[in-house]
Amino acid sequence: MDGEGAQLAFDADAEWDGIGSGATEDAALYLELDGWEGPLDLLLDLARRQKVDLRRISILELVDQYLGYIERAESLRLELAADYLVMAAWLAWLKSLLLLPRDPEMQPSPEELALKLQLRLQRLGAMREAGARLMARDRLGRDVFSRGAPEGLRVDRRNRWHCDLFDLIQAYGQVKARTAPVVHMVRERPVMTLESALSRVSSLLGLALDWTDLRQFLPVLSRDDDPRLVKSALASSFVAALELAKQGKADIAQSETFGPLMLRAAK
Amino acid sequence: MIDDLVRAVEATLFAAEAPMTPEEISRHLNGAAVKDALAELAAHYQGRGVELVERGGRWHFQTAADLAHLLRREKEDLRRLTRAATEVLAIVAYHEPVSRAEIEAIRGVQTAKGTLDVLMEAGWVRVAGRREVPGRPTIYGTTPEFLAHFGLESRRDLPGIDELRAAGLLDPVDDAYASLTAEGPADSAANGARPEKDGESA
Amino acid sequence: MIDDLVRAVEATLFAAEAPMTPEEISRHLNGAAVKDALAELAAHYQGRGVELVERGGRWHFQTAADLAHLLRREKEDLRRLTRAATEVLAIVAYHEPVSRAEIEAIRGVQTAKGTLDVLMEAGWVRVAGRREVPGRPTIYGTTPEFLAHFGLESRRDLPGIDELRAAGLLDPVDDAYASLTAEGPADSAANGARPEKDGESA
Repeated sequence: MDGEGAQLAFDADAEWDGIGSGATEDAALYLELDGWEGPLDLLLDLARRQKVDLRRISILELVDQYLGYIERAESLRLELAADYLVMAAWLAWLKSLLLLPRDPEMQPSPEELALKLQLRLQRLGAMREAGARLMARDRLGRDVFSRGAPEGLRVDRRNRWHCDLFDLIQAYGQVKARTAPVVHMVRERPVMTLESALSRVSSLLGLALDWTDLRQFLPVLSRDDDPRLVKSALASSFVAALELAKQGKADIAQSETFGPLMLRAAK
Repeated sequence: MIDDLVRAVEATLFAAEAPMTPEEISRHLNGAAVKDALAELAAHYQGRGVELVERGGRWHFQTAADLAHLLRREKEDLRRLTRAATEVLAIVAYHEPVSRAEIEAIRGVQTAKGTLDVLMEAGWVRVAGRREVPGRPTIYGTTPEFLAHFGLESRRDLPGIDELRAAGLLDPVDDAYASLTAEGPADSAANGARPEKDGESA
Repeated sequence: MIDDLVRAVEATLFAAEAPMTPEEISRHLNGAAVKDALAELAAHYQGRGVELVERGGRWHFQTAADLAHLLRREKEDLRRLTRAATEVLAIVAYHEPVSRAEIEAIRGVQTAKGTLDVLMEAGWVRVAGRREVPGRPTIYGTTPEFLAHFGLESRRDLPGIDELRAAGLLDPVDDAYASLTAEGPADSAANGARPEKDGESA
């Protein structure tokens, strides 16, 4: 079988040399260099040339054919894609494994590798054939035709709107509520103004004989009074005291940090 | 069994992209005489859903006239009015006749042209003429269908402002307003309004 | 006289611009049950120049295949698929759903991005989702247009698919190898499921 393979390869070789004159099947093989869809594609075509069922091809023969093909392509300095060379290297390795004494430990075995290659070729071959059968069918638009000028089915969509009376009235209510004129009421806030604090503190200062706590100058406020008014009175009175001190009408003293602020009329 | 020439004429006319004269058909079929075949086909299709007809010397298949309604069908989708459209509709109903500028003044929000279109498509709002002021703006009013849809005898049946206030409908609704001005997706607007409604009906 | 429903279905399918499922026809005809009408029409057109066919669950009228020689000459605008595209199409059709890596494993070459694009543009191949394995690769399948174009009622009509399946030629190489080495070739497919057991007994 191996010998046959070699013979075939030699035949191909002979044809190859004479390519200029005759376009034989094998010559065509080499001319189609760009036509292969990768190394598996080339292998499949080579396998088909064995003219046997893909299940019965000789892998060794196939390897020889492939390697021969690659060699010749190289000698002609045809540019080969890398994956063709990778496949060639792998096949050469596989061939050596198949021919050399077996290493029983080797996994996967060379037989398994060969069988799997064969299975791959079968699968690709099956799909190539299936594609061809598909393309040969009566195809719509080539062999059979649908209606040339169909009237077309049109569905005109219309919206039927829905809304109920409550939504309508509520919407109006909200528009009115939203856009009703807004009146800003500025409420009088309970404050003691600086002016009233100033007059109060300065008049009370005249009555005081000695140092007096600032808090004594605040108006008497009941518990019910707004605490904001209390704060405001304290703040205004403090500022009034500072103002009086600045005018030289009062002395201010504080014995410790945060301690009571003492006030007296300037001497 | 049907004659081969009749079959060929049938297929040719079926696949043709335009009506064909008998001469054109004949040329297509290697010069065969097609007159009888045409007559036979016309007779065969008589009364079927599709008919073979001659118009101005040209033949073609067409849908039977009584089935023409199948070619164009109308389909209605029930859709809920958006909040914006509902507001505009309400304003038209309470204030008609009203111009778009007036609607916007009342709503306090710009009103998309599409909103009025939707209301006119719904058949509830119509153009009621133009106001005789500078610019002659289009004015809008409601239609009889509007009254019919909302179960109103006349516009006087719409509750007055006092009634709305009594029903709590004049209380500002922050949520609804927020979702309205945000102009978010339709369902957010619907959601904004929903709890309000539930609260009322509860 | 021909039944009104049959006429309506006939007119609808004649006028349709694309094949229709029975459900679509039914919806177009206000929910009528159209199954019997379809069967009656298919029988009526059997052997005529125009035939009613089902492709992937969709029905349409088309010219009879044996008249191709008469009609073909005017319509040669059909694009020729490259060998690569033909192969990829076959692999998608016979193996679907299938990932690009699986296509490439069968072909032994990388599949140019354009090849699948061409098939998708032709409307014959579509993305059928992702396989729930690491990397979640996109998987491809055929479309109803694919079935219609190649005159297939369903994927079961793909030429030779039963034989290919029986021969294990649609199984991955590793599975096929496992079942081949596990047992004799006669019932290799059946044994593929339990290779361990056979391994032990060997």
